[in-house]
Amino acid sequence: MKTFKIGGVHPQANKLSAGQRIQQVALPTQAVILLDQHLGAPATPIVAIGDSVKVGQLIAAPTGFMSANVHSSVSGTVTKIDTVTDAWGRHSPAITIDVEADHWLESIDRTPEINRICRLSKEEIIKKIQNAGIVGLGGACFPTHIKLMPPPGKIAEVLIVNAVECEPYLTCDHQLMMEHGEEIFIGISILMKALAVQKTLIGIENNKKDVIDYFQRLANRHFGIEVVPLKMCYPQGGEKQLIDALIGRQVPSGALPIEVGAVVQNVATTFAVYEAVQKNKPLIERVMTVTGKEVKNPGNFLIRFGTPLMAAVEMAGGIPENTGKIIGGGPMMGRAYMNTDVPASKRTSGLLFMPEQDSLREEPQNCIRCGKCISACPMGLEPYLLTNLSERGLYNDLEKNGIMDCIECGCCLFSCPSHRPLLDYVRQGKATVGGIIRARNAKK
Amino acid sequence: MTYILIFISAVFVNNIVLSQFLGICPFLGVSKKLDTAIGMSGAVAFVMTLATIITYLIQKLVLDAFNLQFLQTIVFILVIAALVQLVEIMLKKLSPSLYQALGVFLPLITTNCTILGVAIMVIQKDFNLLEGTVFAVSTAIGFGLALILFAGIREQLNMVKLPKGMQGTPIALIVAGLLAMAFMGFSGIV
Amino acid sequence: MNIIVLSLIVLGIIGCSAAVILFLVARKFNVQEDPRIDLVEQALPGANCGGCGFSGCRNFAEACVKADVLDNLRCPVGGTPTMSEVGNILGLTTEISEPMIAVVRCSGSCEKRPHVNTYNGAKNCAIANSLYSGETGCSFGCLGFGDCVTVCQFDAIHINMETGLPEVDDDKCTACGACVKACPKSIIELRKKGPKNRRIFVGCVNKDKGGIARKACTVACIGCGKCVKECSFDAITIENNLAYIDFTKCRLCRKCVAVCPTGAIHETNFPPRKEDVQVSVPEAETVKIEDLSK
Amino acid sequence: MKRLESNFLNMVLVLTIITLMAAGALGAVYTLTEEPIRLAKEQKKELAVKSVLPDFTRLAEPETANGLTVLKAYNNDDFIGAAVESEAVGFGGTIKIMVGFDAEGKIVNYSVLEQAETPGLGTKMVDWFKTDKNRQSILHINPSTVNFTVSKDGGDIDAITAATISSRAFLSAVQSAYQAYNDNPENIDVKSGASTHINVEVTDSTNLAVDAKAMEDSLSQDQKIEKEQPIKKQVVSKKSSNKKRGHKK
Amino acid sequence: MNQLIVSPAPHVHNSDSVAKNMYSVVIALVPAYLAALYFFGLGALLVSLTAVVSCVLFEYLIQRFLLKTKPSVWDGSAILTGLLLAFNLPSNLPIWMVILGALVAIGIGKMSFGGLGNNIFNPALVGRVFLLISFPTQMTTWPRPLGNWGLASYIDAETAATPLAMMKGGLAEMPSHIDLLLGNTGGSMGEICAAALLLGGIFLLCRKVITWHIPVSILLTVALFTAILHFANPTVYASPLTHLLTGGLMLGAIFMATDYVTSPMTFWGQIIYGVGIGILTVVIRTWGAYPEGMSFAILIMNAVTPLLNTYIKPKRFGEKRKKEN
Amino acid sequence: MSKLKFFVNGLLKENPTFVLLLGMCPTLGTTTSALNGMSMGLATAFVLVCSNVVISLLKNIIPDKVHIPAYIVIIATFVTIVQMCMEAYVPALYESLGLFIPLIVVNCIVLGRAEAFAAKHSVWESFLDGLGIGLGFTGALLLLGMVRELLGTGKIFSFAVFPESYGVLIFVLAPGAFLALGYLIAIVNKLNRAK
Amino acid sequence: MEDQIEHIGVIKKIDGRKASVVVEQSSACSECHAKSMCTASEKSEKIIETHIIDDGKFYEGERVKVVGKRKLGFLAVLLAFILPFCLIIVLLVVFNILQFSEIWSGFLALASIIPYYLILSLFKKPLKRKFLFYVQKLN
Ligand SMILES: Cc1cc2nc3c(=O)[nH]c(=O)nc-3n(C[C@H](O)[C@H](O)[C@H](O)COP(=O)(O)O)c2cc1C
Ligand SMILES: Cc1cc2nc3c(=O)[nH]c(=O)nc-3n(C[C@H](O)[C@H](O)[C@H](O)COP(=O)(O)O)c2cc1C
Ligand SMILES: Cc1cc2nc3c(=O)[nH]c(=O)nc-3n(C[C@H](O)[C@H](O)[C@H](O)COP(=O)(O)O)c2cc1C
Ligand SMILES: Cc1cc2nc3c(=O)[nH]c(=O)nc-3n(C[C@H](O)[C@H](O)[C@H](O)CO)c2cc1C
Ligand code: SF4
Ligand code: SF4
Ligand code: SF4
Ligand code: SF4
Ligand code: FES
Repeated sequence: MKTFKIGGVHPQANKLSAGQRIQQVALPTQAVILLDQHLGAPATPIVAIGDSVKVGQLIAAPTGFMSANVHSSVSGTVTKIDTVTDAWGRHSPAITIDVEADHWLESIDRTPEINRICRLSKEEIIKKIQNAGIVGLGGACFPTHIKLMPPPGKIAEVLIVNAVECEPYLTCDHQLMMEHGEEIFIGISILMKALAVQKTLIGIENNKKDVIDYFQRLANRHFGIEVVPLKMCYPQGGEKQLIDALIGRQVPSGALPIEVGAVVQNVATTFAVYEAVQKNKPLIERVMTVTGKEVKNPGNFLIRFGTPLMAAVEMAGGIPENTGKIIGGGPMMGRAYMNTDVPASKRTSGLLFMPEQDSLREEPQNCIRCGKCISACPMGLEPYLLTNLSERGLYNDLEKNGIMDCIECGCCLFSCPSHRPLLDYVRQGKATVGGIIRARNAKK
Repeated sequence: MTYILIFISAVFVNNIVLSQFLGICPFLGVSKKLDTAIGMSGAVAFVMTLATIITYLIQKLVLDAFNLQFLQTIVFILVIAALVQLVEIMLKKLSPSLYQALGVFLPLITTNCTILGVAIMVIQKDFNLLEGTVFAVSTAIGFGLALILFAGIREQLNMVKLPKGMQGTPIALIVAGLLAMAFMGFSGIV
Repeated sequence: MNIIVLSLIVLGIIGCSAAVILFLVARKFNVQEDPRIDLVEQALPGANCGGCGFSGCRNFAEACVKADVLDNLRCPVGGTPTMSEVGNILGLTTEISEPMIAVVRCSGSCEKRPHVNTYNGAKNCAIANSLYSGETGCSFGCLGFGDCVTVCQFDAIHINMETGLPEVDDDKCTACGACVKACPKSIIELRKKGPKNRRIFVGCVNKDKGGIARKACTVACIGCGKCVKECSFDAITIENNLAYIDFTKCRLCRKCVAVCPTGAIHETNFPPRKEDVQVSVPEAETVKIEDLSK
Repeated sequence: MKRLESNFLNMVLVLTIITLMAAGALGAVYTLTEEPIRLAKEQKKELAVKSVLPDFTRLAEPETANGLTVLKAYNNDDFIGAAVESEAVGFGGTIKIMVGFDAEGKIVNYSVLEQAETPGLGTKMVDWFKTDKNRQSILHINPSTVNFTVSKDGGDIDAITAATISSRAFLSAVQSAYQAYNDNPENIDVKSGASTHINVEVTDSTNLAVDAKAMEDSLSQDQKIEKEQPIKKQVVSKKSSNKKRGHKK
Repeated sequence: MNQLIVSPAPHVHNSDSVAKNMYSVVIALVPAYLAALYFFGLGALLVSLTAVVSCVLFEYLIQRFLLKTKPSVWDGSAILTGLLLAFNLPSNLPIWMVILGALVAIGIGKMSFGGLGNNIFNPALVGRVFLLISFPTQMTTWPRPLGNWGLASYIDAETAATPLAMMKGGLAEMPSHIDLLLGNTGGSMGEICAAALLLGGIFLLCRKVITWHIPVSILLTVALFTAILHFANPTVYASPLTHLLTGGLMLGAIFMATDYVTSPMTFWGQIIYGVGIGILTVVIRTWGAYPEGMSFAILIMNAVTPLLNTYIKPKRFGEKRKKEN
Repeated sequence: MSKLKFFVNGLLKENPTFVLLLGMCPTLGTTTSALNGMSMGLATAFVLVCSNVVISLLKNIIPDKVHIPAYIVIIATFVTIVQMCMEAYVPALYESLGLFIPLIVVNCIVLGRAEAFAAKHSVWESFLDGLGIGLGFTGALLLLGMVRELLGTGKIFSFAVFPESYGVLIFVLAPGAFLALGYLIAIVNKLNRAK
Repeated sequence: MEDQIEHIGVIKKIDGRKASVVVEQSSACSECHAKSMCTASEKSEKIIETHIIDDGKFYEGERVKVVGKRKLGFLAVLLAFILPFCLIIVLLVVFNILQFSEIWSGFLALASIIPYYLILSLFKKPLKRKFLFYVQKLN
């Protein structure tokens, strides 16, 4: 069975919510829609206080190339356009809407039928995706339409669908695939058309046997789509690792997947693409996992953006008594929240409640040069060295040692027997070096 | 065979720095960066060979001939000093761009005790010219070896937190001591 | 005797030729260093901190010797006395500039600004800051992991274990500015050292609205504007709910200190005030107040 | 207090004058110390010779045999023995010793002229082989009558504890000294007492007769040692070549 | 709910720890230790206890009073250093020498650099070589195995030469390979029983405490090198198997060359390191003054390790591809 | 009176070995015993004093650009004088110090002192300075020699302090030199900081 | 990023796209904290011809970084020292084999570096093209 070639670790999967059917979270009375739901700059509001909006209505337009549309996920009146405190205590621009009813834009097709035929041209598809404000739901929230427009001279050869979900605990993609397999395949076909590729590989880790079986059956019916079971190994879901595992090509340092002819999309993204293109539905809701060892009913929830996360948590049985840490996302890459009074957004793939006893890191000790971080690093870096250099502010050396290649997967910190805060420093160094490089490029 | 023995002896067994205690200053001084250490070793090898040959000739042609062995120290030091400078002049005149590059890359080669020491040792050990030259070359290689190993160790030590009192020279000397201890394993090979 | 003559001849020849070579070399290359460089270097503190913008004191010394005017050259460590000494050595005049010092503009000690969560990552302000706003409700305040302490070469700034805040040692701080650059929250500022180390400044950088700020920290500046009104020298401005005292305008009258409802304005090293004026300065910040205005 | 200007003439002149002054001073000191240095060197050698031989009245001019220096000593005209300088490569470098043999080829005493062995180990050789303990003393032994190697190698002499290498080297130096003492071509002619002559012959013949194999062994071992120690050989041969050059001049 | 804990990702750990690694090595040393007790009796017990206790004690004292840091003696590294030091000593070494060796190992070899993880040279070997150079007589006379079990095994043991020392004297009286494998020969207390050491090595490999690169490259190099010598002249040079089973080779290759702190961190670095140790060991064994070369070889390669770490980099993701283009 | 500071300076505050870390080669190479160390120190001190005095006498007639060769010649002269005298009168010592006597020429202390001090000060001051630095050097070598001899052989000046079997051989060998000096400097640093 | 060597110098003259930079070459000992005590810390000034590729404005007297490829440094050492060094050794061995007297072979070997450097001087131009240095602003 295939997998990627360098590094990797095996955290306990703990997929507690696997097989739990997706539950719809009830509409809130007030929705707080963040304008910063994508990689680039926050979107610019195009509604004013007092305006009434419908579900699916565009309420904020992109600010710059990497930004994306934001749509209202509820219907009601705009009451505030201001900043709110986000999960990390920062001020984040948001539009607050008092929910009045559930009026949808008429153009949206809300019927449950599956719409299989798409006659749109490549450009029209991309335009539709862009209008729907679709961003990658695999984590980075990178605007999807940009990925569909390879830079001149580069040709996409293969579409890779990232159905790996290698993060422990998270099951939202898994459940989505089980419940909306057909739609996902249509989404894939649409993307293939948009990219003009003949081949799609769906990479799935072999702990999701049911999906593999189901998808292999579906794939038989679709031309050019192939399901590839993968040996479990974190971070298989990382774009570069997945490409390596599936087609054996390694994306060179600093390059994009298109360099090796691949475009990677997360499964949830393909589902969003289906809904946008076939049903005219912008990205206003997503599936998220609420889980944790002490959580009463871990499960997968379909949640409208802007709904307080607590609503989903209540459905899962509330915050467990001895919670030490709340993580947005999985335990390997997710960010710990300091504030739970926040709305759902395109970024929220899950909420993980860690019991207190598992929450604290061990005291760091001196590096014992065991090299375990090196063998764990999927990018072939030397995390111990990057950490040392970052601690000492040796940014030139950091750059030379490939810090910009780090995908922040956390394998290094995960496997360090000395419990050194490796990734903390590497991330810091990467941010600084990134800034330096950008400044340098800007000068040129 | 003799030459090989001289070589092994000078590089490993009686390493100039680790067991003869010569050239400690550059050993402690230039060893902070690996690149410089490597370049420096090459330069020292050249100068040392040159100095050895010329002092050997002077010893045989002048000092021994006129029975003036007691002038050895003073004559050697003058000749070596002048020689190093002469090479610089030639380089500057004949290949300015090389000369420039060296200026950026290397510290000045100064006559430290290694070079004088080797010149004198060659005479003391009664080597002939070829043996003396091999000895000089090997000594330089031994010097380079110690220097480069040491530079590597120091770069690594820069990355850790040493106890306060040990920082700087003390730890450098202790590393040198342990290195010398490890090199004692070679004793008896020649 | 023969030996002496021989050695005279031999050494004479060798010495002479060495002299010629060395002379040539001397003429061609050796920079006879300007002896003043040594003198200047000796006058410098020798901290090699780089605060002057040169890599090391010696390079700075060279720059001074080569320069025609010393205006752009300044050793922050030695300050004016050093620079005037350097000026004396070189026969140049130096600008007299006032000594500066680093000032920590956060007073949210543990008790005044309760922790609402616990940080458990690498103990480093920059890292914590890039993750989130910090362990307290104030998203502007000091994180207390001491990046400023690490960069200070002069051992001049330390975290006070009780307050969790850095404190600058007046005598050791050289105003090199390293900590200012290091603080990710831009809390530290270089201000005039002031006569007898007397300074007045706002010990807060919180730009939240009054209520929010006050909730997070009892000594936060709430941007009420009382100090602005009180100041007779136009030294105080308010921007983003935060007061700032311009140290070039401040005359150290201390009136603002008395009127601040939260005690966010600090005064240092002033003598106790003679007449007790009743002001609502909370707990630890209480000082005897005396009106010094002219 | 103006310093002399740095022009060409000044510089060369001053430097030359200083060198000349230096040369003068050195020459003078040299002439003063030349004699003491020579005396010191001679004294050292003479002391060494005296310490390794019984009282003698006259020393013959040094001779070379097998490349080693042999100093014969006479009591009036009686040959009473010879001191041989010999060397071998030990643990830390060349070991130079002087061994005194009496007229019968027995070792009178030895002295270590030069060595670079490890202090506390190899350096013990200075008096180890003189100490009458176990089988470690080599005094009053004719090297050809016993198996003159360390007991570890099957010989009859106890090596210095933990310094077998030094001991081997030392013994081989003594052996080559004995060889030189024996091979000295003039030895037989000069020897006045027939008894010595006979004695030597007897020793030899006994050797041949009694323990021919041992002799062979020791010889072959000698050769082996020489093969193993090319440096030594080199040094020795160079010595002679130096000498030759010296003669030419 | 209590205060939330906030930290950057990742939030889980594979629960490996320094102490776990160290104690695994201690466990892996048990078979060899039992063998040592069996062959050398009380002497082995005495020497090993002294070494371990004094290493731990010195580490504690130095951290507590000289460095003024929090003592971390229970991470097991000092215990391991003590144990490995003892394994490298004759079981009848005077106690004060054992203590001195422990002081050197911990004081000079480890704490001078700031403690665990910072040192350049293997502390136990620093202690051992220090003793070897300082007290060559005592360090090169070993008690005869199975000579005595009681106190006599320590006080006045019969001495025996090690196979390596015999090798230097000629190959006539070498013990059989079986004896070498089981440990029925003279030698330092921990090095004699190759079988027990191998057992420990397999345990460590299975527990993933060490990787195969270093031990295998050492053993292969030694085997290869000695095989060449042996076939060139079998009367002078011992057979590869003899070399593999004698001296501290197994102990060194499995337990001492693999010390994380002082060995290279990358694949090729480790291979070069292993090959270097192999070659140096054979060179010192066959031509050097010391009968045993392993300790020196490891120390010398320890010095090379920083260079290997600087110049031998792991293969970066996407690297090969770059060259193709 | 104030001139005395030039003398004391070299003994402690600017001790060439422990504080300035100069002349490491002879420091390490000749301290196998207290006697050797002390002798080497004294020989260096002699050269230092003499060359300091002579250079300070001649400082004004030496043109700037040849000052280094001129100093070298002067220093080499004194070194050779020492060398010859030692060979004549204390041959045993001369042999044990070996190469390091001629190498006094390149000892940074001597040349450095000539350049940094003697070339700028009066004869008397230079004399005191040379003496101070020289004795400081001697003291350091003596100390190191004593430590090494004591640890290595159990003796001081060949006088047995504790039984020979307690000698730790390594201290008279090369590694011991580095280790002993390293720790001595660490201790001196510590004492200095404690002050 | 290429591996670079950097050296700090002062611009002496600017001539279009070229700048003469004065760099200081100090001896090994200049790193030493006691350099004022020691003459070994000699220094010499070297003038380096550099190219200006940065758009930044440079002015005479400015302190700049002189940057060159690290490989060039090693190449320079190779050409200036290692090769002649090998030449000497080889010649010495050859003359020895040819039974020249020691003195002669010594002299000839030593003398060989003069033609070597002369030959090197023939390559002035290509070398000049090879050994390119650039100036960069500090920081
Ligand atoms: C500046 C930039 C340009 C990109 N351009 C493309 C592109 O042209 N084609 C493409 O497939 N992906 C493109 N990407 C997307 C990345 O390959 C990648 O999918 C995205 O960063 C999210 O990856 P992650 O979820 O693994 O972090 C681009 C990313 C960035 C940052
Ligand atoms: C360490 C790491 C692990 C990742 N794991 C997954 C994953 O399990 N599933 C996934 O869909 N995306 C994962 N991603 C994100 C992918 O790299 C990539 O951004 C995504 O598949 C692109 O699709 P999208 O733009 O549709 O999100 C991971 C990224 C990283 C850096
Ligand atoms: C530091 C050190 C110095 C040594 N010096 C010598 C020496 O000077 N002479 C010598 O024969 N052996 C010396 N040896 C011992 C040899 O290495 C070797 O062990 C010994 O000669 C053979 O052992 P044995 O004499 O016990 O049979 C020394 C050992 C060490 C550790
Ligand atoms: C596999 C392994 C091997 C080790 N080998 C040694 C050793 O040979 N000597 C030693 O002193 N410590 C050893 N240690 C312990 C520890 O790493 C050592 O004390 C550090 O070098 C101290 O910084 C070992 C640890 C491990 C995990
Ligand atoms: S976080 Fe970065 S450095 Fe660490 S293992 Fe992942 S890619 Fe490597
Ligand atoms: S895993 Fe941890 S202890 Fe091991 S080398 Fe990496 S940082 Fe060091
Ligand atoms: S406190 Fe800040 S400004 Fe003051 S010396 Fe320290 S780093 Fe420099
Ligand atoms: S002042 Fe700034 S740098 Fe210093 S501890 Fe506070 S947040 Fe950190
Ligand atoms: S004294 Fe400086 S190198 Fe030897």
